[in-house]
Amino acid sequence: MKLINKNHVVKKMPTRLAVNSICKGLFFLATLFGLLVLAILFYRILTQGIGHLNFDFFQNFASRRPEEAGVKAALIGSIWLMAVVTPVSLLLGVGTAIYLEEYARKNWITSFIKLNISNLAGVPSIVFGLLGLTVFVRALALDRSVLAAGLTMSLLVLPVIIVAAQEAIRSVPRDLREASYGMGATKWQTILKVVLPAAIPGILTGGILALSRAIGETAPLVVVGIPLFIAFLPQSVMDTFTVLPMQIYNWTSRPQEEFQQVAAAGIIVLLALLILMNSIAVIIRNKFQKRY
Amino acid sequence: MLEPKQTDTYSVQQLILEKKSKKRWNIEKLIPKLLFLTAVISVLITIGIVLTLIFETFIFFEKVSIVEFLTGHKWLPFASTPSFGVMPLVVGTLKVTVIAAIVAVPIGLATAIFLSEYASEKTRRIIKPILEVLAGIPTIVYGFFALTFVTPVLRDIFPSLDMFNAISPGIVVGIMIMPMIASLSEDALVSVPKSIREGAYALGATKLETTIKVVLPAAMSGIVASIVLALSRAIGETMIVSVAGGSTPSMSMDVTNSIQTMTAYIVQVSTGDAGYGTTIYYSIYAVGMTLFVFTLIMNLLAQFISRKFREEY
Amino acid sequence: AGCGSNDTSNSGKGNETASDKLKGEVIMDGSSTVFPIMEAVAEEYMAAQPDVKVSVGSSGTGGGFKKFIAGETDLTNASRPVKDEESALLDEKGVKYTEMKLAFDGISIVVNKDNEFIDKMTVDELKKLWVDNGSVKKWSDIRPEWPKEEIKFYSPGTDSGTYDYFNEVILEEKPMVENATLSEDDNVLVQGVEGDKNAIGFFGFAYYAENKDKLKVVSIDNGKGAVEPTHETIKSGEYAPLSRPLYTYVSNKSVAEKEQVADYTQFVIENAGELSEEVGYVSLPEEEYKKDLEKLNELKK
Amino acid sequence: MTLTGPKKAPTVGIENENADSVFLKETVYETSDLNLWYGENHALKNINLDMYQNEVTAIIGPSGCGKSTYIKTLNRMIELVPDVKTTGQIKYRNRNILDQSYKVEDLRTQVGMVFQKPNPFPKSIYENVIYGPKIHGIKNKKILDQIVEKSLKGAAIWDEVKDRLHENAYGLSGGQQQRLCIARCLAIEPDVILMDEPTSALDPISTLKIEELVQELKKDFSIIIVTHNMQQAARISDKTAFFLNGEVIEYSDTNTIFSNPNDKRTEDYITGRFG
Amino acid sequence: MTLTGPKKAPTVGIENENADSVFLKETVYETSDLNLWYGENHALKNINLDMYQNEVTAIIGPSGCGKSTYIKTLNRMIELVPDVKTTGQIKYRNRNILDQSYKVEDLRTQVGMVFQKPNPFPKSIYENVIYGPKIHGIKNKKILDQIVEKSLKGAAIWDEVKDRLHENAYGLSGGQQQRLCIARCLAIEPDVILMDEPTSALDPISTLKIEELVQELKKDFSIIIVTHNMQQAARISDKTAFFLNGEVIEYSDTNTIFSNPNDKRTEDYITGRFG
Ligand SMILES: Nc1ncnc2c1ncn2[C@@H]1O[C@H](COP(=O)(O)OP(=O)(O)OP(=O)(O)O)[C@@H](O)[C@H]1O
Ligand SMILES: Nc1ncnc2c1ncn2[C@@H]1O[C@H](COP(=O)(O)OP(=O)(O)OP(=O)(O)O)[C@@H](O)[C@H]1O
Ligand SMILES: [Mg+2]
Ligand SMILES: [Mg+2]
Ligand SMILES: O=P([O-])([O-])[O-]
Repeated sequence: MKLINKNHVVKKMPTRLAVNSICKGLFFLATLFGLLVLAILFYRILTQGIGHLNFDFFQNFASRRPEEAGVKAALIGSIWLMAVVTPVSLLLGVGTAIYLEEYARKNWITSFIKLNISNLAGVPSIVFGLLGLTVFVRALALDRSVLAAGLTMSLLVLPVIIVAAQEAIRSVPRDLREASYGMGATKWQTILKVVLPAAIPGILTGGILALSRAIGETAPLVVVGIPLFIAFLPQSVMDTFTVLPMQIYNWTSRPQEEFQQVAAAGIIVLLALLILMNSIAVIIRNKFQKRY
Repeated sequence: MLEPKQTDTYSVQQLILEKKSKKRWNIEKLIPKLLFLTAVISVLITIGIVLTLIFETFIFFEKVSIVEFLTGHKWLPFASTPSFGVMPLVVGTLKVTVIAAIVAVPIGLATAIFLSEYASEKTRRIIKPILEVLAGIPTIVYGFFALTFVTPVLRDIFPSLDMFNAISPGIVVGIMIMPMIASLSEDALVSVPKSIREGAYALGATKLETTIKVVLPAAMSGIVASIVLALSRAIGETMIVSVAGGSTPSMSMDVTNSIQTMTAYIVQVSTGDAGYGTTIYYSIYAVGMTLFVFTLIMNLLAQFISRKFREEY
Repeated sequence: AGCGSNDTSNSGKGNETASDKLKGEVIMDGSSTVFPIMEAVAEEYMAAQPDVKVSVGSSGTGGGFKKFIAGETDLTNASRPVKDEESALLDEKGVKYTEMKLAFDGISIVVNKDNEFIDKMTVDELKKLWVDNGSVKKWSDIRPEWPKEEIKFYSPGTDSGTYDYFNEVILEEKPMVENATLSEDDNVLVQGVEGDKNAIGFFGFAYYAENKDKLKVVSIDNGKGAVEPTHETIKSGEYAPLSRPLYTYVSNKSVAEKEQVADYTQFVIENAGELSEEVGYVSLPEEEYKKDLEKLNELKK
Repeated sequence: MTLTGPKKAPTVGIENENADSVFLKETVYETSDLNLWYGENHALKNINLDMYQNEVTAIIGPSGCGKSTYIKTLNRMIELVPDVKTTGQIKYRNRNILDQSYKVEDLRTQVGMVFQKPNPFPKSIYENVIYGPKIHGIKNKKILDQIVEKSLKGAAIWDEVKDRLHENAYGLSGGQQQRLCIARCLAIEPDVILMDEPTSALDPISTLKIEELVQELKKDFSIIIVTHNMQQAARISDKTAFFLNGEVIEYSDTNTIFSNPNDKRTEDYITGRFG
Repeated sequence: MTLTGPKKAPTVGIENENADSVFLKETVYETSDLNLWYGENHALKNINLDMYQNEVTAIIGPSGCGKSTYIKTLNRMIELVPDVKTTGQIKYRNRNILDQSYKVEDLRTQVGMVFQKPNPFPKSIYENVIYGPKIHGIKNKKILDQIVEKSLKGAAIWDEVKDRLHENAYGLSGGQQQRLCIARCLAIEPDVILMDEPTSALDPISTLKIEELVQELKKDFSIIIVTHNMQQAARISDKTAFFLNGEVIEYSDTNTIFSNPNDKRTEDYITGRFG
């Protein structure tokens, strides 16, 4: 009455184990592939650009002379851009996430909003550029200011932040909420004092990843039409500015060979900024790793 | 032990009662409304996008018939007798997207599986953020990587490959979206309850069998979602294809030739020479609209698929 | 294309010497071809007038006019003269403007370094080469003694000023060969021609000048013997018909109302020649700049 | 299987009146004809129970019988579950709490709760304790300090943590965390404390400590405790209610229940014949 | 608090030899001097236990005493926890399973396991059952069908699900899910079945069903079951081991343990004086 032939099972075992090991190797290779590409990319850029990277590079504005060209305006401009994108996108993103996770009832409006957000996450950045140009630059007459570009970029990364924040809020254990309600706390108090603090690592890592996308985007700003050459720094959000990726793009399209190295140096700066932001995200994530 | 009525001159409940007079209830009513407004912004953005695109698209369709736009097989906006058939741009976009998917989906999934099932917690914590750096690298950097590294390498292997082609940017777009698939799928895999894995292990399943037959299907909806999101990124990717794909709209299915994608066309015109108010100027909105509809359909499809795949646990 | 027609009859004031400190903004956008010249000018100008905020965009000639029409910029750079549609819109919006020439760009025809059979071509041959005739072209189709190998074409993107100009003078508005490889980035074209034995391509003179050792330039015979693009031949107008002028258009209103714009424009005219050479273009003969200066003085009155 | 819940009610009442100490004690909760549905699932059926001040009332019964559901209804925590419907009434201090005009925040300020799994906030010990007072608007640092000391002493954990008040609560052991949760609950000086299997995630020694603590606390508070551990109920409670399939099978003095149960099913359960 | 684990061992041995039926039964598991650490935490201390074929061996003890740890060691499931260290040996059918050359997959093919919380795969009932046979290479549809029927019948759930074999297993009630998990385990025809509190998440009726099932299964299998419910141990097991703080305090015939325990702590635990 035995349906399973034990001998058969035993015979199969070595094959199964072998397949398991082979696949493990393949999975590992796949992981290495990504790391390898990253290494090649870094190596190429570093060897090309490191020679140009010195203190002056940070002190100088763009120039027709490759040896004098610097990233000052672009770097500061990128930072200004972040200064607008960060509060706007976090405020809107986290607000939306709280609404959807904590307050929204299950009805068609909610599911429409949710569907809409997941759609927005897939809309090409260049389309956001068209939106920013029409709405912020033209209709609201913000011109090609830090504010106009910042708002455009905020909209672009908003869906990413919303999704990350939703995820983070959802993963706050129910018993923490219950504990708070159990003390007679109102809903908003519970959200503000218990849910948000516990969700902050998740929100911040998602936020930082979204911001690192914003800092590297070129296409929407090209469409918005922010200028390229600027030899002054913005004084307020209404001033015009330029950003690193656009500056880099311009340098790469110059005929002079030396500008390719300047571009590589610019890329190094951009990547350094990016890695800095990612590291902050990692530190936050590791430091506040869920303890509950 | 507890001596409330000892030296204390206060009672907490008493204090609470006093504070109660300050009305909290207004905030409680106001907050959800404010938050609702922020949530509505996402809808407003969509409306904004649609309106922006639609007005100018309409003007475009006054000049070019919508039938020609959708069915024409030639995209020659600058010719003396221009033709505006969007198909070549769509084909270019699809070629890049398909190649990107061929690269990114298997590698991304394999990475996700390695990280979630095989790697130690420590390895995971190191590798994941490194891969996320890969996702955050400015696309313009990738563009030159494709042109000055991947293309020459490929041309060494296949000498018949053109300088501009769909393969090289396709591969690089794949590399760019791969971490997205890896990271999000890994999240989906990790969130499959441990108990389900234990169930399989306890039956004598190897790690691979457990992963492929139990964990993967259980996480399928999250994985599909991540793939679709990544492919939307691929469809919308601009700089890489502008730099390394050339700008020759073509209907041919050959991936070794120069191409142009919808996004690359928009950038070309945005930075180019086309006069304001010309048909070409309006054509970018029509192409933008097409792109938008494309990603919309992709996402709806994804929602549908992921609902279908969802295995409740 | 015409120059501004703002002939308000104020006469008198001569050149203001720009020694006094100026403030305010000068906003420019337009051609990416002209951008390096304007960047250089702006760079120098900021050294002289540090409180004037000069910004230069690079949205392309058409994109520049878009903003110029909307009144968002003081000057707009162009790698071609203003188009009729654009000037109609400018009139409609009441924007008066003046055209200034800045420099020449010589469009260079190049082939692969290993190409041994070509060193010159006539304009007609060029046309035969580049205009689409529905079939795949071999070198031998142009001259029988040339090899029977398929030609690979490299051209700037259809939306660039360079393409536009080439289209006008060589193609004469006929469609370009269908299998041409187009790119927005001239550096990329350089690489294309460099790596492809049967390639032929064209792009701005500066890109050839910087890559002389990697490419072979083709002399063009326009009926007066083959001429190679060099500084001299472009400047003198010998290299024809492929040298084209680059422009900037300045808003008359801005010049009249904003001291810094007037001053900047003057600075542009005075320095364009030298600086355009520095960034790889070819300066105009002196008279051209004099003419520009006169136009400006008219405006300032 | 169906049991006539309503018929039970008078019995309970009578039994209580017969019980020795009843005439001294005030009623805290009066539940009458309470029914509760999760969607279609009828989880509580005709519950009738009175609970008294300064007593420990234990609720026992096998898994899924509705113990947690009932205790969560007493502070309306049950409302967090979507799709819950109730009928009947629960009077707390003579006011029907199921009436929607009764603000849950007010109710929960009076009625504290301790959960099955210790659930301190991921904050410092100090901040955990002052959480309640603070959200209710008490900001005076001196008062807060006093509250912390008093509550932690009340929860018999002061000596163990007094030197590390500002360390994260997650550094505490499970048992300590649970006592911290009790302290947090004491901090708002509630009238009643609800406990849902407060020791089921703890080791025997921690369990013992909490049991002692409960005995201590009943001097000042009324305590309602859910437990799946009959011995625990026997050890610490004054009254015991036995739930089965959403019904109260028997409610009486703990001694009576354990030594001389009225109902066959109670006896079966207590003697371990099922559950 | 410290107990001399090693000294216990001979006692156990002797007791077993004294037990009536021992001479008939083959030993399935022999654990000798097993120690286990989670990082620094010494979770199992000098465990010595022998388990016999076609018997139900129950493991009881208060929470955290190491019951789950021990049973997970028997099929090396414990290896899924990082940072676990073991010494000593466990012989299954006379081969030391803690030896790394013993392939876990082989071991687990012989030793099935049922978990505390039902954990069916998110697949159809049918697919759940054939999962094991399929990974072991059985593809013949007819045989698979037979396996499904036999296993589901063996787990006493066939009648309830035979008309919905291709529906998702998550549509079943908790008790049914748990029996499905047992069926899944039976499908690979194991030699031993390990059960870690298989009824603790179930209602009394489902519990009863599973208890009956266990009695049935022991005719064909050897069963080792962890339970926190002493009554359950008493009802269904032949031998009982009492764990406390990672040590085996007493191991003997179930009758002996419950009627006449050797150790004071066993008695205290069984009579509900703690835990
Ligand atoms: N959120 C919910 N939605 C639907 N049904 C629920 C929910 N919570 C509990 N139930 C059902 O209500 C009944 C009573 O559950 P309850 O949690 O009150 O039992 P309990 O006595 O506390 O059990 P345990 O001892 O396992 O905690 C059960 O049948 C359960 O399945
Ligand atoms: N993954 C782990 N890492 C570290 N320590 C653990 C781990 N799992 C269990 N422990 C510790 O090992 C000891 C024994 O745990 P185990 O889960 O075996 O107890 P148990 O008897 O099964 O208890 P319960 O009845 O609660 O299931 C406990 O002190 C526990 O804290
Ligand atoms: Mg409960
Ligand atoms: Mg356990
Ligand atoms: O940017 P262009 O208009 O000069 O091509």
